[in-house]
Amino acid sequence: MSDIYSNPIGHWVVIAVAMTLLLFVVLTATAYTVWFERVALGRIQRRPGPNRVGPFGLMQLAADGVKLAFKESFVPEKTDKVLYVAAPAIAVAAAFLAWAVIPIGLWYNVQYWIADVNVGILVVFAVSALNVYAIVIGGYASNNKYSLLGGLRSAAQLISYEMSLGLALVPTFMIVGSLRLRDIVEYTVHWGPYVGPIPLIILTPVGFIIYLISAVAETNRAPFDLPEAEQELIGGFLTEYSGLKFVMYYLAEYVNMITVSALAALLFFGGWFLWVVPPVFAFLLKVVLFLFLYIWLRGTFPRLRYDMLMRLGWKVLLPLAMLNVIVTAIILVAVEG
Amino acid sequence: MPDKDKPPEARPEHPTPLRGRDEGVPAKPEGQGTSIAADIGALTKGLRTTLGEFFSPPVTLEYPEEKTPRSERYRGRHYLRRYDNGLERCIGCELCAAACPVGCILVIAAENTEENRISPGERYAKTYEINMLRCIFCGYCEEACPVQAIVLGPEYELSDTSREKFIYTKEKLLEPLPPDVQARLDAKK
Amino acid sequence: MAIAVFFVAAALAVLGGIGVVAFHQPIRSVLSLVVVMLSLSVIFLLLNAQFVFAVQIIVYAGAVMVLFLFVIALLGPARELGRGRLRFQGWLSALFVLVLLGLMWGLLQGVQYRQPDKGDLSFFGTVQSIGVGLFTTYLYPFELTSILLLVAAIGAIYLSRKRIDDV
Amino acid sequence: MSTLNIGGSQLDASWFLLLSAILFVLGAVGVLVRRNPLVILISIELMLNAANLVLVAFSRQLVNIEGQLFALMSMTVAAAEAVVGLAILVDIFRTRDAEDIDDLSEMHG
Repeated sequence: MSDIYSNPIGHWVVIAVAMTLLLFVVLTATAYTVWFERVALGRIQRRPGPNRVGPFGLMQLAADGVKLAFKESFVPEKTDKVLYVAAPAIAVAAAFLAWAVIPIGLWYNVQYWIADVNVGILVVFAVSALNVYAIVIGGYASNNKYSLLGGLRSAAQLISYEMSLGLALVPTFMIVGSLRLRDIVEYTVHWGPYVGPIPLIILTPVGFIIYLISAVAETNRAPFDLPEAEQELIGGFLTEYSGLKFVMYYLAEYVNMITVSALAALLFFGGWFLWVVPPVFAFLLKVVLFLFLYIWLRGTFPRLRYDMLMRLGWKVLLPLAMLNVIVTAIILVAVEG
Repeated sequence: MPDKDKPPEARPEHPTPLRGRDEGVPAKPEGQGTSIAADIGALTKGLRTTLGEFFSPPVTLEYPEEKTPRSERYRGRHYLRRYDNGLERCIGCELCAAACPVGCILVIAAENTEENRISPGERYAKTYEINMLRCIFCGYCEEACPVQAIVLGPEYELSDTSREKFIYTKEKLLEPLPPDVQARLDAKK
Repeated sequence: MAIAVFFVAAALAVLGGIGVVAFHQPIRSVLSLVVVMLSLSVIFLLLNAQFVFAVQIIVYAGAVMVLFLFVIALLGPARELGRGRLRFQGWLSALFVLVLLGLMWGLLQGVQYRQPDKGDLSFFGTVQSIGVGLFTTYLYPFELTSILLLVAAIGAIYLSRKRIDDV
Repeated sequence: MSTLNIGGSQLDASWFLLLSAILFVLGAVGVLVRRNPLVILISIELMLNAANLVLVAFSRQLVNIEGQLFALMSMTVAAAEAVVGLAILVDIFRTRDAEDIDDLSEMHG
């Protein structure tokens, strides 16, 4: 299987097919993530959730999608028309681009699809950094006070939490010695009789907790969903968006959620390794568990106030992440000499 | 003493004074005030609670299929009753229209004749209309009626597609009662 | 393939550069510069500079330009007034552009390339090689830049603080 | 002229330098022509980017990591410059009613 990638023509064929397939897989996964969220959130509130369209409400998203797609696609007066239309497109592009480097552990020898670059995780960060543009430009171009405030809030939030997110992963890189996502998953330890991959959360538990909190903040999810806070900002940067443009933002949010869950599974939970479970199912299982954690958090915690959010990011998570890097470095030097 | 002569301090305070930041928040118990362990404990308690709820059965009813039972005395749409021999109970006295607080009942009475006997009394209701858009379902008409001609039934799903359809005419009101209401009224006799 | 990628990216970069100068709203200028940066990052990737590519997007496009956006959003959409107090500046700059371009073209014609050092291209430009460079030979300038950043942060906080007397 | 072997295809190193020259000149024009101080700052960033491209291109040409390291340093400098420059701008716009840099000239002569 691996020589498919080394053959120049086969390489491009694989990439073209993988891109198309991945687009549909991620789209479908997103649709069912939305379904999963609505059902799980419903169960947390002791109600059944959507169960009308199709068996168990599984076709709900198709119905919603059709409804939103047939809405009138209008641009409000006095907006910056070009930017208003471009912003949701940036959101979707940024959300999907990250999947170029995420190895999804398809089968035993095909662990990556599109690209296996040696700065993989940096590419994910780079692409997710572009998310800020979608939100800020959307808020700015809407020419609406609430949109602008939502956009600015989210820009501040994303920039502050991106630092903790990046620093939380540095210990992982230091232990593994590579930024390639495949290397991180396949990191092998020789512990006495045991030789093989381990979930790296054992080695970097603090990093995982910081990653978890920052990732929730980074994807603008509850309890850090200040940019869209309905109660105070009537939907934030989304206020003026409707129809397909709204769908694009919505899609981007859920794709980002899946991306972050997939990264957590890859970086801290051994990716596609799970006993005898076939790789792709093991990977899926871990991602779904993380998605459930997301929903669980959303169903449990109230939204943070803005100053609390900033305090948590700058005064707790960032110093903790730095300390984590330093301590890990010291331990590494002590162990490896 | 006129109100304006009162000193402002003597005025009653606002019943719920506006709260400032952290004001009115119950004080944390001593000993476990700000420790991180207590905070994490609180967070995990919240997570445990929601997880418990997740695994307990839903408490909601799936409305169009399942409905909550109505009380016996529920006041829904109106019915006009008949005697067992088929005569209408309504004698066109217009007491219901007089009792109605919103004036949604229109009764136009006519004399009964020997050839055309509709109700046992002297007169009967030639026209009996209820504007359901105005009706507040207070049930005063039922109480006012001397012959128990009008009753309020259990139906509450009264939506329709045009305003005209909400003027319930006599034909519609004379529809037979739901059996359980009929049984209840029979038992009262 | 690489040639096509280069020329597409270069064309985008030049278009973005023109956009920076030509757009009237500052926000469009900022976004044009973002386009330039993204195109340049692709070119960096072509040049075996993976780490510089990532830093270009994360730091430059993701943080510095967002700061610009932030300031524009804060100050509101200011449009430039076409007032002609210094109209001759336009002509002067055209002259300057021509001279500068000519000069650079001349330089490019006469460029002599030195023979490259021996180097392993598979290791070149990776994060490891950058790290080794930064923390051994170039530790001093690296530390200097960190101090520069600290000074800049303190300066920015000092400049943008809320003055008590004029609020 | 020297060619670079990039991904199996030959690309002349001068192309990178030419692109960089064009971007640099565009940035310089922006600084000279535009009156909005924000856009002037943006143009300076454009010039810095052009310089970075030269650094990275020569780094690849000579297979020497120093060029990339210097490009990273210049990014840091650019970030610092942008932060301080924007802070000054915000301060100016807050304290004075200025539309563009012409309003900020203190000397009348």
